[in-house]
Amino acid sequence: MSRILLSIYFAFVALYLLTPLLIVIPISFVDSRFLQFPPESLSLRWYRNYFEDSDFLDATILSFIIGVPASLIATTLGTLAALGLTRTRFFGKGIVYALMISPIVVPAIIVALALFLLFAQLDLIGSNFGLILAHSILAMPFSVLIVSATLEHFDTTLERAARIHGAGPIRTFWYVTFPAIRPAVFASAIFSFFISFDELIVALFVMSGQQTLPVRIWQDLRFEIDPTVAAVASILIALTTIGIGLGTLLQTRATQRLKQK
Amino acid sequence: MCTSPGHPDIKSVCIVERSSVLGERQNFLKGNLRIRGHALLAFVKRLTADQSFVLLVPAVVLLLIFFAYPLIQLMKMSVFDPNFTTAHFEKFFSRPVYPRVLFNTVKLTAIVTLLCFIIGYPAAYFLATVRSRIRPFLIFLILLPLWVSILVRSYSWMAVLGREGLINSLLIALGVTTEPIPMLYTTGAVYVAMVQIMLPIMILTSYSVMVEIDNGLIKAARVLGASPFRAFLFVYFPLSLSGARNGSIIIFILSMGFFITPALVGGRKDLMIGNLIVFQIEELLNWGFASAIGLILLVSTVLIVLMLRFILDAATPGAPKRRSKEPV
Amino acid sequence: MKQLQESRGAVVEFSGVCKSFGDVEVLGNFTLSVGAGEFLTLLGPSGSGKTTALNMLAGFLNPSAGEISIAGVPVTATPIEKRNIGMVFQSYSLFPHMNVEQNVGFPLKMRGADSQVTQERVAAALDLVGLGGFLERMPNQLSGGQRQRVAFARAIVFEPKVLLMDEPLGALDLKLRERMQLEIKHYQQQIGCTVIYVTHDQGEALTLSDRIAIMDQGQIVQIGHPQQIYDHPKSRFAAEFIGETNLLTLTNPLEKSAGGWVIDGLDTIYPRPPESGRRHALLSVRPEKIVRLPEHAALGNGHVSFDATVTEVVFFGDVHRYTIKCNGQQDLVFKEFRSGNTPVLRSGQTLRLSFLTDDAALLPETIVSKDKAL
Amino acid sequence: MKQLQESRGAVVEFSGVCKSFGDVEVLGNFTLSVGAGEFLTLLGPSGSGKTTALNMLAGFLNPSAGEISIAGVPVTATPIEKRNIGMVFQSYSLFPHMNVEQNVGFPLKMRGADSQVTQERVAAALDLVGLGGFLERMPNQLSGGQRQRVAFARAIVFEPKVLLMDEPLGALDLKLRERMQLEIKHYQQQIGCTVIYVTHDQGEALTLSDRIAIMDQGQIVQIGHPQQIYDHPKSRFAAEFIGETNLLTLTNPLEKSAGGWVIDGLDTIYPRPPESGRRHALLSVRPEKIVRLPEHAALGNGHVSFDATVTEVVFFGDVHRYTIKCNGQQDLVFKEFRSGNTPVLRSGQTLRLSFLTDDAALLPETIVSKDKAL
Amino acid sequence: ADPIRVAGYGGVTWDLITKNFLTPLGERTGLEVKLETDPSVAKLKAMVASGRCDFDVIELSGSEFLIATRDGLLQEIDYSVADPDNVMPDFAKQKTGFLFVTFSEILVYRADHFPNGGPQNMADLWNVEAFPGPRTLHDTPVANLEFALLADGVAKENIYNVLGTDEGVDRAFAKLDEIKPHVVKFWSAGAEPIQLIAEGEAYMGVAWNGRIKVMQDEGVDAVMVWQDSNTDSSYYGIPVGCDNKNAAETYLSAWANPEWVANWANDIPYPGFVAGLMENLDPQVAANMPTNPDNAAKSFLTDWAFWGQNRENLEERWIEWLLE
Ligand SMILES: Nc1ncnc2c1ncn2[C@@H]1O[C@H](COP(=O)(O)OP(=O)(O)OP(=O)(O)O)[C@@H](O)[C@H]1O
Ligand SMILES: Nc1ncnc2c1ncn2[C@@H]1O[C@H](COP(=O)(O)OP(=O)(O)OP(=O)(O)O)[C@@H](O)[C@H]1O
Ligand SMILES: [Mg+2]
Ligand SMILES: [Mg+2]
Repeated sequence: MSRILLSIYFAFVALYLLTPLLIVIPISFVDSRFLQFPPESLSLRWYRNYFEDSDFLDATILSFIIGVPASLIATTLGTLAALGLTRTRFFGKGIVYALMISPIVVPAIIVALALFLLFAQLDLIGSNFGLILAHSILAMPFSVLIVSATLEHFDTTLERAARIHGAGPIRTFWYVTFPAIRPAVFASAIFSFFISFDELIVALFVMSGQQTLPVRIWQDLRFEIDPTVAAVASILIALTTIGIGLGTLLQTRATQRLKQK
Repeated sequence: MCTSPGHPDIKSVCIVERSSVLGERQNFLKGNLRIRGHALLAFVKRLTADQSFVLLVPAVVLLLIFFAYPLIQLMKMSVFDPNFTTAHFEKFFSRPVYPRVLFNTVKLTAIVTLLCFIIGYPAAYFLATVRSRIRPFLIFLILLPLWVSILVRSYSWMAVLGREGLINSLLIALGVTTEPIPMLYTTGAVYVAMVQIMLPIMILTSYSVMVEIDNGLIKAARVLGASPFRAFLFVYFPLSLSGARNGSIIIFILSMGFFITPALVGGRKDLMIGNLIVFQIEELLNWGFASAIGLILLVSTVLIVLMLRFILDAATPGAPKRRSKEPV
Repeated sequence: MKQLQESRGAVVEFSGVCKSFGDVEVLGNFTLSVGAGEFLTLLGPSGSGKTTALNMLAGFLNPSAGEISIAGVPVTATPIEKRNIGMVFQSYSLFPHMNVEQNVGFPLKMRGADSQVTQERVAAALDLVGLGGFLERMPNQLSGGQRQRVAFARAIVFEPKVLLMDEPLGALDLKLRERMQLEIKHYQQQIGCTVIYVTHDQGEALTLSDRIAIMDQGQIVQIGHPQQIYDHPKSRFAAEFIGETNLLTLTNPLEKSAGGWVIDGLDTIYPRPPESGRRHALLSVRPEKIVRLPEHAALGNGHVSFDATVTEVVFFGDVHRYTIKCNGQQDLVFKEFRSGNTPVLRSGQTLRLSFLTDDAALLPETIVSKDKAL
Repeated sequence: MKQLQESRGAVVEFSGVCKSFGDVEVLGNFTLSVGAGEFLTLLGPSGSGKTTALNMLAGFLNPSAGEISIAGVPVTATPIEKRNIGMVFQSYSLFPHMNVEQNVGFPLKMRGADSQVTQERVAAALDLVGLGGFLERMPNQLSGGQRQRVAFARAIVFEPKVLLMDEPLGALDLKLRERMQLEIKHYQQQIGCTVIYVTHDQGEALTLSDRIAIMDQGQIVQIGHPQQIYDHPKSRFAAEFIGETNLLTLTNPLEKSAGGWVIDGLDTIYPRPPESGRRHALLSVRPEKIVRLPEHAALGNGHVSFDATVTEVVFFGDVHRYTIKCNGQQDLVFKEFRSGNTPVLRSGQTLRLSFLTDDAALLPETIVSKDKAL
Repeated sequence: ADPIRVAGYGGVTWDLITKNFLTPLGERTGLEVKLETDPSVAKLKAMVASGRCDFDVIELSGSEFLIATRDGLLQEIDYSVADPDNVMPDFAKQKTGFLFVTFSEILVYRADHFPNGGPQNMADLWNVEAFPGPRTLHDTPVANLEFALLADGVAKENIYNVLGTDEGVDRAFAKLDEIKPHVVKFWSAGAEPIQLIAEGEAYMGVAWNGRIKVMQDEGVDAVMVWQDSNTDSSYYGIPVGCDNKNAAETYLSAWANPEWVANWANDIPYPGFVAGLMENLDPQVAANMPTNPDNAAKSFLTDWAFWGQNRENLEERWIEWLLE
């Protein structure tokens, strides 16, 4: 009974979360130069515009070029740090912890300015590497917080068991700890990616010459915003849906085949 | 190594090696020093045996070089402009606007965090307890909105909440109201938009802790007389709280620095401290004052987060306060 | 209390309960009724379904078929917490975020006891298990045995009518175990509650229980008073599972004149008239029933005696366990207390042994299979 | 293999190891050396630090002081995984996300064994523990005993030189336990590895071990061959902890003519010359050493005999355990095998009992304290 | 030579700049230009502070230009290169900045909501009785205070004199109080008011003139009212520390070509003051230009000297006013 209520509740929450999509996808098909909802007439012109406007395409690609490595770096270092923080006790741990989460405490505009001044000295302005670093730093606190929450519950004798049976610290992590914290690591990787994918202010500062997707959209917002942005979002949503669907399909196929064996 | 004059214990190790050549005469000395050498060796070994802190090194180095150092450089401006001055801080507190905006920001942020907790926690619970086959699909649904840029999402709320938007059209069609109800450009709209942005964080952080909770404990609670609800309240909830707590902290911190969404969907009063900082940096080039506001924001965020942690820890009675952590 | 003891109606009843996990049937037609104030022990090999049976009684699992009732009322629809059952889990299941005091106080809190009462009862329960000073410890700061004791205290603190214990003393040393056994028994008699106990320690089962149910592959193969089960096992499984035993194959000589069954490999007769129509039978003789025959002793009637050679001597604390060969064939085992009064035998020594006809039990099985593997 | 057996140098050595958790000292000056191929058992009450000692040897905990070496090499700096130790954990600690096969194969995988070899060895190890068909099961689909066996298989699959076992058979029923004991012993002799074993089952300790170390409050109070410890306990603690015992208070009559110590409450003499300067002593007499005196039997010299009244009879499977009172004062216990040859005594019956002087052990303690609580 | 880098607001303007200026300029001089995004003064200042040059020309709004000049971030421009034909009026040739486009914040209303005629000036915008409906204003005191005074009957020549006194500021805010409840949104990004008007969130308000035309083309019944509009300009500056000055000035010279600017203004109504522009334009297009003399007569220019003095104070007061 209460399960049913809970599922209904979840459906509402999901609907709420998905509302922007339900708006954005129709908008992407409007034939108007405004974000018109509900659309009065339909067209594919904004999709055409997206694929013809090399700016938008390049911006999308650049966002991935930045976001994926940034997410990997942030998740890797963040997870390691979470392990270090939950496993050791040392003087000054509080300070290290504060340092770990401070990148999201300091307003992005201040980080952006500070990083610009530093990157200027290091000649990293406008380099992808610089922005990847910057976004890794902004995303790392997520990994630290999310992963350490799960680690607090983790039964460490499992790690002991792995160690004594011949796994070094790294393999212990990989074979035993990691599977247990995988949901958290996964969550933090996803969030890290989207932190970068949606980050505007630092990107505005430290990039020059190239634009990430949020920067491109921000430009539009200054003067005119047209439904291309909706088309971009719709394409990304479609791509992930297809990608994930395909992945699940392949996975179930693979497990079925394994079972048949 | 034996030429190193620095550390007395290192020297003693060297002497031990040499003295064995020097022979019997120094035997008594040798014994003494060997003990000290051993102590050093043991110390070094213990340090390296406890490898866990090594894990912190990459993150700490990265943060020190690319975050703490430049930030401190910038923050210096709030008190040295170019000579030592407290003018910026005085200004912040002498004009009522700034503390007021700060207070507004905290209030808005607190409500957003609370809403995320209230809405997100049951959803995460559902996710953690649902049949594991459909779980990936549900998680996927929750993550899907992240592909839509926050800027664009703000616009989509216009289409929902606006005077001629989805909800008002519906209400008018149903005859609930004749005049559109103002929803867009109110603080309520800010909550709707911000919670939508932050909610996935709450759900996933809570979920990732919830799935790890040992079901046997719930069984134990039940058989000991707890109704499903109380088993949840006294066992599941406290055990799951670390996830929700971290989710709340993340959301709180993020929201404190947020300003674009409130500016786009909020009313005139929904001004965030982030707006002021941007204005000082971008429009007035008054970086000293901007740094001062930033520092104040930083300090207040940290204080509130510490308070939040403290309260949440206190809310979980008997939470392990002192754990003995041993190297693994 | 008294009343409960007297009205020995069934408090817990399983009738025809089955349980399957997927394709695997773990319990099949499990039927058992436990009286008020009774102490019943489930004894059975690992994986025989003991925990599963308890879990169904507690309400964690639903039977695939059959019915379970407590105090005459079917409980399928009763929520777990309303069953008012105390339970000690095999894996302790202490709440990791509560200290010892909070763990033990939990059932009282759930029943709305006021804090004064709670405190006293928690203290009493912890004293009972010898952990009076551990109130503030967290579970992860306790040793295995300490955790188990806390789990026990938590299960009894609210004086449940039915107490389920899944190897509650598994992690304790013998001394503590014995003391806890005493406490459990004492507690049970005082409160008059019904206990269903799972253990793999036969000594424990034999001393504590009013009845023992021997389980094998999800079914009860024998149930009865401890002594009855020990002395009159109904099957080879029961005979072998409780205590140690020697299994001898008997053959029907088919002639009346023989005076009984022929014991294969022992060159002697078991003086009981063989059942007609059975060619073979199995005889269970406990090692302690076999005694050395005093030299030139006059043997009464009800005896079986035979010659044997010692092949192995094992030290077991209070006893010596001798493995012997008879006629160079079958291996048998007999035990003697170690004492200056009975000189130790050496490997290779030969001697004459005997057991009482009444001390052996005839089993329904026909042939002792050669491999003794479980 | 042979070599290892022969060169009985210390393979594992604790010297002066201390361990504290916060203020609580759990191990204090723990010193122990275990030879190659030796089977050493740590026996001690719950919380006496057995697991802690193993954990330090394995490297999970660092000693607060002292040194531990394996094969002569101090291991403080050796990473856990390089110590090449097999370990069975008290709480099993199977990897929850791996099936049985992956769990058992884990140590081999870590050592880079190829998959063919791994498969064979895993299968062999699982056959050894009787779980050949369980390859695909996940740990949460196993019963407690099955988990423990998987844990054992995992610990031995890579044939470690040193094997640590923390109550590896705690969750098994007696039959399986005995079979596993055999397997463990067999395995150990075959591989010649050094085993440090923790158990609370004395029978297990006595049969399996080459030596037993009795621990109390973080220290070894006696170490030696099982029989030696059983027959010659060095302290009251050791005497009481292993097996059951009767403690009698002896008083020095201070006159030569008495012919020995006076046994308090027994109205008789323990015929050993009292040490001068000691007013009192404690005598440990195991229950099985006390025997009924055949009527009118001629008693040799080395005997102590006394009259007693039976007050309680407990059924223990193979034995009857009698509690007796002597002179209406001290409670003593003696045991007899249940057999038709020895008629059961009844409560209230009086009889004459005796034990051999050599079967009793004189302890250094002076007075038996009245409360026997642990 | 390396292309010179121009930091501009981007968006649609990029394509138009490329089409109307860069292509002919490249043909004529061989100059290569790379357009960069986000011309923020903050970035300019940080860049100058760290002695770098990430762009050779930067586009700045009036206020930014003022502040960049104040902080010495811009080089002096050699107009012999930037305006060889001397076609720019003097006020467009600041020492450190080249005024290249002009735009207006202008009253706009949805005609479909006002069948009997919409608001015709700021006083009408303030007149909520005669012209009911939600309004939208820019979220800044700049120009809004001026609008308020105009609505309150101050002549446009007098605005800054009145604003120069405390009473004048009080008067402006008091006037703003009147329509505060009717302002549905104080917008901050330029695309917002367009979306607001198009979606019917606001019936009238002020917006930048350039986007209103597009809205009209899309069929939205919006009307521009030049009366009481505010005209402002963007400037090009050359950052200190950039040694590509000559090429940068060559780039600027493109904006001193009346023909090219006319093509540009045909595409987007942000003209400059280059002499001869209006003559090159279709009269109908010229009618919608801020610099069209008819329109210019109805509008007022932002006094950046005044705002340079008072901005910080008035911004604080503006926020206080918003929060009230
Ligand atoms: N969730 C499950 N899925 C599949 N099989 C299961 C599951 N739970 C238990 N089993 C199987 O059911 C059988 C009985 O398990 P149960 O835990 O009741 O045994 P047990 O008698 O308590 O054994 P032990 O003494 O070892 O604890 C075992 O063979 C076990 O492998
Ligand atoms: N992390 C810890 N913090 C504080 N005390 C601890 C901790 N771990 C163990 N102890 C204490 O140390 C003592 C020894 O524990 P240990 O686990 O070694 O006992 P054990 O001999 O293995 O007992 P058992 O037979 O019950 O498993 C116990 O009193 C226990 O409470
Ligand atoms: Mg079980
Ligand atoms: Mg232990």
